[in-house]
Amino acid sequence: MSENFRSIETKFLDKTNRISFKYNGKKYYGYKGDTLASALLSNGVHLIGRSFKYHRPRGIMTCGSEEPNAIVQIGGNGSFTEPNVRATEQEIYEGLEASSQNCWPSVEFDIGGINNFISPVIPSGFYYKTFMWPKKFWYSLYEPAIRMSAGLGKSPTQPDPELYDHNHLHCDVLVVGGGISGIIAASISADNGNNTVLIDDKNSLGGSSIYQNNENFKIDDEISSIWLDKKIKELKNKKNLTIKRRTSLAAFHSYNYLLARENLADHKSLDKRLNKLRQRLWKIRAKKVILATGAIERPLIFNNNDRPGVMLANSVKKYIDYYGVRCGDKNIIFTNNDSAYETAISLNKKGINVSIVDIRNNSSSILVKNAKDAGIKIYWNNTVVNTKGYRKIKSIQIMEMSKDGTNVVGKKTNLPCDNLSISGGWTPMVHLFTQSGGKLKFRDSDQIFLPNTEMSDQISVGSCNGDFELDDVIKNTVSECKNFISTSVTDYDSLKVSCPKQKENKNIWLLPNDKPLGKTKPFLDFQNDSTAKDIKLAMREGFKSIEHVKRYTTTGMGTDQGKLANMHALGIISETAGVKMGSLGTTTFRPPYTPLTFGTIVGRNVGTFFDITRKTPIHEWHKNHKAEFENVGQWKRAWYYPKDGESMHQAVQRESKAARESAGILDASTLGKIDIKGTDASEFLNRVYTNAWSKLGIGKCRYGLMLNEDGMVYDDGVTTRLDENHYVMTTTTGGAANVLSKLEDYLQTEWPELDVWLTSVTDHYATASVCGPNSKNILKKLFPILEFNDGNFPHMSFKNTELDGINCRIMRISFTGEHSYEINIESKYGKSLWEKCMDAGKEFNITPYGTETMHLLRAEKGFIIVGQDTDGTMTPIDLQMDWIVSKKKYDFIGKRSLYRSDTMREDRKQLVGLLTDNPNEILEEGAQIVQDEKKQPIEMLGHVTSSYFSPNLNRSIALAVVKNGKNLKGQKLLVPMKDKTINVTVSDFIFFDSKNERLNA
Amino acid sequence: MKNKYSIISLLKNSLSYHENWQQAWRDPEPKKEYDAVIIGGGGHGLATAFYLAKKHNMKNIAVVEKGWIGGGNTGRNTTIIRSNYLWDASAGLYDHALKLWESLSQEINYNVMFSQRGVMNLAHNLQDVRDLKRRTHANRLNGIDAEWLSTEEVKKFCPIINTSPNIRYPVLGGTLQRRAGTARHDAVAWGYARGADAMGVDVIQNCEVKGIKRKGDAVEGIETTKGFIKTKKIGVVAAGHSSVIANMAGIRLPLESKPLQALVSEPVKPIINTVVMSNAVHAYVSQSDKGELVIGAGTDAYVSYTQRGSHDVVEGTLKAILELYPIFSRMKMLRQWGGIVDICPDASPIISKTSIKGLYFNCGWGTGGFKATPGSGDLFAHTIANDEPHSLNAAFNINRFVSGDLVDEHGAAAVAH
Amino acid sequence: MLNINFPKIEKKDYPNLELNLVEPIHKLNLRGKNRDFFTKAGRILSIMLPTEPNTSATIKSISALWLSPDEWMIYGKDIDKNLMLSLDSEISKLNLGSVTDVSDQWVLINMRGKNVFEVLSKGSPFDFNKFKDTKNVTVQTLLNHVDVILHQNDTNNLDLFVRKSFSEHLWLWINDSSRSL
Amino acid sequence: MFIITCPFCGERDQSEFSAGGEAHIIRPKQPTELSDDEWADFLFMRKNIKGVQFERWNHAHGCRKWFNVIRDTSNDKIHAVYKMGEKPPSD
Repeated sequence: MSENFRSIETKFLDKTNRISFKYNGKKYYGYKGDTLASALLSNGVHLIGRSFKYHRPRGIMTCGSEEPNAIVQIGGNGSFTEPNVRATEQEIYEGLEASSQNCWPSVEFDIGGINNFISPVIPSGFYYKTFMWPKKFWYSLYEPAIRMSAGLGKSPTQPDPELYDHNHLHCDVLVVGGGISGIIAASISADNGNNTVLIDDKNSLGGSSIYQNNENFKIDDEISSIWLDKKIKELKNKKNLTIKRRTSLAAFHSYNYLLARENLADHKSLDKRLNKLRQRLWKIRAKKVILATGAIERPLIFNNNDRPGVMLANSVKKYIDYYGVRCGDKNIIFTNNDSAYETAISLNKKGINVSIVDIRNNSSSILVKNAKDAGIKIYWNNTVVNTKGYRKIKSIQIMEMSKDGTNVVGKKTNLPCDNLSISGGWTPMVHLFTQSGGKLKFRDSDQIFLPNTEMSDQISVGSCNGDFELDDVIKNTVSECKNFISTSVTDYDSLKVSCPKQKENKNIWLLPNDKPLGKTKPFLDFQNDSTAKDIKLAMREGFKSIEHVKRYTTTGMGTDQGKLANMHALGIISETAGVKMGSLGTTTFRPPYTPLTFGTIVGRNVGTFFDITRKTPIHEWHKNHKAEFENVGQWKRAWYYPKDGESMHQAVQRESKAARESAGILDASTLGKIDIKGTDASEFLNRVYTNAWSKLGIGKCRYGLMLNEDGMVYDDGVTTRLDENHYVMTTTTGGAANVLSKLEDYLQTEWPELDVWLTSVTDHYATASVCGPNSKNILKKLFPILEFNDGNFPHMSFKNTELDGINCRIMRISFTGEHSYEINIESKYGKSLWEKCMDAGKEFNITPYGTETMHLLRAEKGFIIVGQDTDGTMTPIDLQMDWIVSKKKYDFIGKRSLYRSDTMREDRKQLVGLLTDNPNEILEEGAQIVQDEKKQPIEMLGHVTSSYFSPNLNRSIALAVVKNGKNLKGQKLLVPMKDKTINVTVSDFIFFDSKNERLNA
Repeated sequence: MKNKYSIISLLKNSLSYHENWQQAWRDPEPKKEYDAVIIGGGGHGLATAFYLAKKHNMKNIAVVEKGWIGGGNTGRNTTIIRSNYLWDASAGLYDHALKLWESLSQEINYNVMFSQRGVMNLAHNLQDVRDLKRRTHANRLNGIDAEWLSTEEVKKFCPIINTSPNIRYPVLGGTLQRRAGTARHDAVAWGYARGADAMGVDVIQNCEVKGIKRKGDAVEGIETTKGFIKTKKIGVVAAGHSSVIANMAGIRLPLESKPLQALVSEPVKPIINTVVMSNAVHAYVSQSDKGELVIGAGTDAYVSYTQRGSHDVVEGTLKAILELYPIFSRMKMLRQWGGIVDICPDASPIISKTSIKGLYFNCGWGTGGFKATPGSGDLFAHTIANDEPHSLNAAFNINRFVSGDLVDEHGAAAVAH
Repeated sequence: MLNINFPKIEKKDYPNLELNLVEPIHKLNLRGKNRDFFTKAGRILSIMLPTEPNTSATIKSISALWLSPDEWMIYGKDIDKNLMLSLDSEISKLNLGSVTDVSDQWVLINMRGKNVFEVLSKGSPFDFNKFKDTKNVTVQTLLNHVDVILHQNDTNNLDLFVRKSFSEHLWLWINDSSRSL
Repeated sequence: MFIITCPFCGERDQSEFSAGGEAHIIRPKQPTELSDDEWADFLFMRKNIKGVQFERWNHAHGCRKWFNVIRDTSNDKIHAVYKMGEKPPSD
């Protein structure tokens, strides 16, 4: 296809770089620098998609991020596919594939178009009023039908082939927007020694001023665009200034924290993008922010204002002046203000047919005079009452307006056209300002919201601050910036600016029509198909708040987030309700400013980097020995070590037997370890644990239970007294960080008088736990100088020693019930220590075991695991651990809570053992326990917390918490499963070696 | 009821260009006195008023709302409805609500689009498995539908989940409640308001409560921006602002109000036909009738009434979404927002009398109040009308924080709502 | 003899960035607040413990990093067992404060080159603008959600401390980020 | 994401800190003397102020010190920070 609508050459496109792309399967050409929209327009393609609800044909309306209609699926069907891309922002690249959305079988012939014909029956909110009868049809018919119509584009179905990056950026001044006011602001800021960053979402700077070629706009006697072009060139050499193009601000949070998306690859062809960075999210902290985000043109609201070919006037100007593309051969401009005359003059100069319909009576500005002089036909005091043309506008009907502007009079005039450029004035882009917490004020003269009070150090300059005339923009931007960054002189102080003063516009939110509103379709939200009559319907039904109207009619909830629709919705609401617009407020502008890719928000934190992986110093050994790993918090722990095809069950049975029969070894390095020093260390432990510590001998170990202030078990572990004022505490793996921070909290805030120092040494030590009847023999081999008799080295004691000259701490403590030692060594020797243990234990068949076997072994002994056998609702008394709760101590964390009416109840859930009547039946952890299955409602007494098949007892065992359990020993209870009921008997929770004989074996 | 909504009424009204629809609710000025006043025009407050009028014949009542009805957490949540709670008290409460949801559209003649597409909770570590199985067993015995799914069954039920064993926290299984699902959040507030209004309840918007007037240990009325309103019974359903009202009445509550965020993607054609929640890999997602992915983020840890949370929370949530659904990487976030949720130490609500006669609180719903809306309203209405709790909300009294008899829903089987 | 094993961290070169493992090296955690503690520590180490936040003091090859008003990290090639013993006996044992050997608690990675801060900025919210032009400064912050201590020895030359169990993960991240410099 | 000025380390990003709830709730020195009501007050009851609130923050990923912050919960503006044990600035 040739580009029949490319009228002129411009410097903004690279004419030497012709690019082919596909749209709906058809090949087209454009140039480097074209957006998909400009390239399609140059080929005469206007019809882009179908609207959400009525499936009406829609075309390109704008040239920027406010585009409601021209959204397409990009990147074909493969992994690069992306839904809902605005054709007005997507730059074309060689091989780009784009297709229309929300239409079937094609955008030209769309079955969904039938909705347009039933539209009288489906006004806003119709679905709340129907589909209720008969009830069962909701599930079988109505809901699936509603679901089917959901959505615009299609979700990708393959993983993303591109990468994303994050970067933090700290600067003195961030300037958002590279139009003329942003350029001036950035330049002043950088010139005054501020580390300044200027970002702009386009691929080139200059905003709409850079293609301004009307000789009425001059700065220092040059056409404004030529002057601006020079300034942009100067910027590039400025110190302190960083310019980021293709970077759009997504969110402006409080404390001047801003998020900006830098586009690195979306304009490049796909073959250059695989596994490369696509976008970067800049997390910006700016001391000061200058918003120069500009304004967008308002549409006009009249009957059938949504046809392909109806465009915003300033966009039509950009297409001709920037891209060299004319949007029609027979253009009509429909306006309520002077700015659209620039478009008319620009088209006229290129010999393109254009006429104007103006709802005003007259205007005496230079622009209007120029238009008249150029012979452009102007229909004053007229409004468009209808448009015709299904897939592309063909003609419009205009009528004269009554004096007060509320009605139309006289006869209709038919005007043929292939483009209708509409202009309803300008709306400052205050979205980012309000995102940051800023409050707006309303300016009646031109019916706009403006920044009023801000929450952080920032200013808004240029048209986003309500300055629309070039001289005002420059003058006010300069003076605001001087004030903002405290400087008195700038390069821009004595600029000579001339521009045509534009006259006030005539704002009518909903233009009058000869037909009753009910018979017309004046669209406000083009994407979601909400019309002025929907707004009025909502208000009639009592939805008066703007948020109600928005939600009821879905106005402003499309992918453009109502950038075009919201002001008119507000205007019509205030008119209908008869209240002042300024008093209504606005709906909340929520981040992001334009939709932001999930991948960009996540950055490189995917896959491996989804979460931290913590490894022990012995991890490599486990891996090399085919261990399966269990995630425990962020740790990877060896779970079990299957040997040649063993199942988990088989491996665990083998490991457990070995540990009890001869020797086992466990990597216990993940346990939290806190070094505690200070003259008040014992007193500190007295306060944080339930039991007493002062009398613990040096070199002795003791198990401690830590509660929350609410009396519930929080953590447990063995603490060793290394010296008079020196302890080392161990915590659970998962609890380590929280315990340390909790203890620091108490020390710093509640007990600052205590002389206690805490230092984490979790990572400093590797810990190998050797257990089993032969553990002593193995340690004897490793530490020949150490006396291992019970007199010198009894259970619950500690020795400081050396292995090959390296210091080791050995605790004789046991979590398995076996004679057992925990050897701690500097972690760089951890793997080597482990290997030495394996060597020394070879003759005893030392067997490495993982967490599963550890859990089994401790369950045989009735030792709890905090978090598995407790759930934040268990007191130590509930665990039948009364022995560890000191009655003598005046206070400890959580003590008071144990004496509340509920925590003192005798029939709370208590830890018990459960034995199945069938010894081979293993209860499911989590299974519920009842006494009477028949009684309704069924009373659940508790649940199974831990359950295993014990190879050492040759039967299944389980721990459970059961209501009044401590009084139920010997009682038969039931465990009802989905398909059967299991008979169990309450037992003691110590199943194995209840006299602890093995500890000293 | 005033003009009944149906396809017939839609057709009839289309003939007059929909210009003859009645107001869904009036816009009344407050009367001098009511038999009861509900503070807070969210779903829970409006439902309370609806059931007070419908079941307890209390029609001279008002709902006062600071802003616009349904503008708080009702209109800001991710609309998940389920009843698969662990403890008996919670299961009773939430399943009562779920049963009401099942015929709510018909009851209030307003289509709340309750969609029972199922809610799946995923397990990612062994303790998750234990906790979720424990909950499944408890649910089954409590008569609540719940199934345990293996990893393969999870994949079958929702094929787009990444169930590879090689991800950081592989899916080890999950639970499914098929009766659970989602509803259209705004419709719930609007439907109850319309229903209550039809029975004579005054729904008064833009009416901020400025004070609670007490005489001794009983309430006398409320000071509002629209003047003093006399009443002997005040039901406070003010969600994030509960403590503000409590402070006016001179009582303290065990609440903290924190920002909770949520977000939606751009709309796409149907891609996920259920609700999937994951606690360990903190993410939950469903797809709305418009096609947006509706994604719940977490709460921040600090008190804030700003309705905005920190970006880290959103980033963390999307990170989890991409871990479980790598295909969503190129999807785009359209809109994010925050609400203020009032959280109790045990993650269970308070539906209770207070030490002040005639003052009732319904609060502490934290991140999960939407699902309970009909049940909460019904039981709170019962409590207000009878000055005694219903057996289903007896456990959710304020005194539990003194006795220690908490309903600890995060201690046990912590599940994001 | 026992073998030494460190996390899998090897020397790596990227454009204007060189990464090196600096191990083994002794590291000590000092905590205390009274005057005797400062005097003793200063005398034994021949360094006045810095009291200004986020600064460090280096004499010969021993550096003392401020971690908090009552906590310091001491590290360097010249630290030996004897020095550690005398600190322990004259501070810990006399209850003036605490001295804890944390040599293996932390892994030390040296980063040098112009792109050091480019990489750090990808994962740290800290404002390095002033930091990067200052010598003998230190900061504890987050890098890709991992706690780190950074100590700038010289321009574009800094030591990064990370807890050992996190070190391989962070190392992978640093390399992943460095590849896209 | 706030910027919080740690009284020791200076201005840092919020992500380095963890929030610790309402400040100046002193743990009773003699809990056993308290009634259940009084103890519940300490354990659970919070002012949860909308407006200027005194609260605790911990520079968890920095110097690990706890300190107090005066913050307006209605707009998240931080008015002052001060160390544990210090009196709040009078203004």
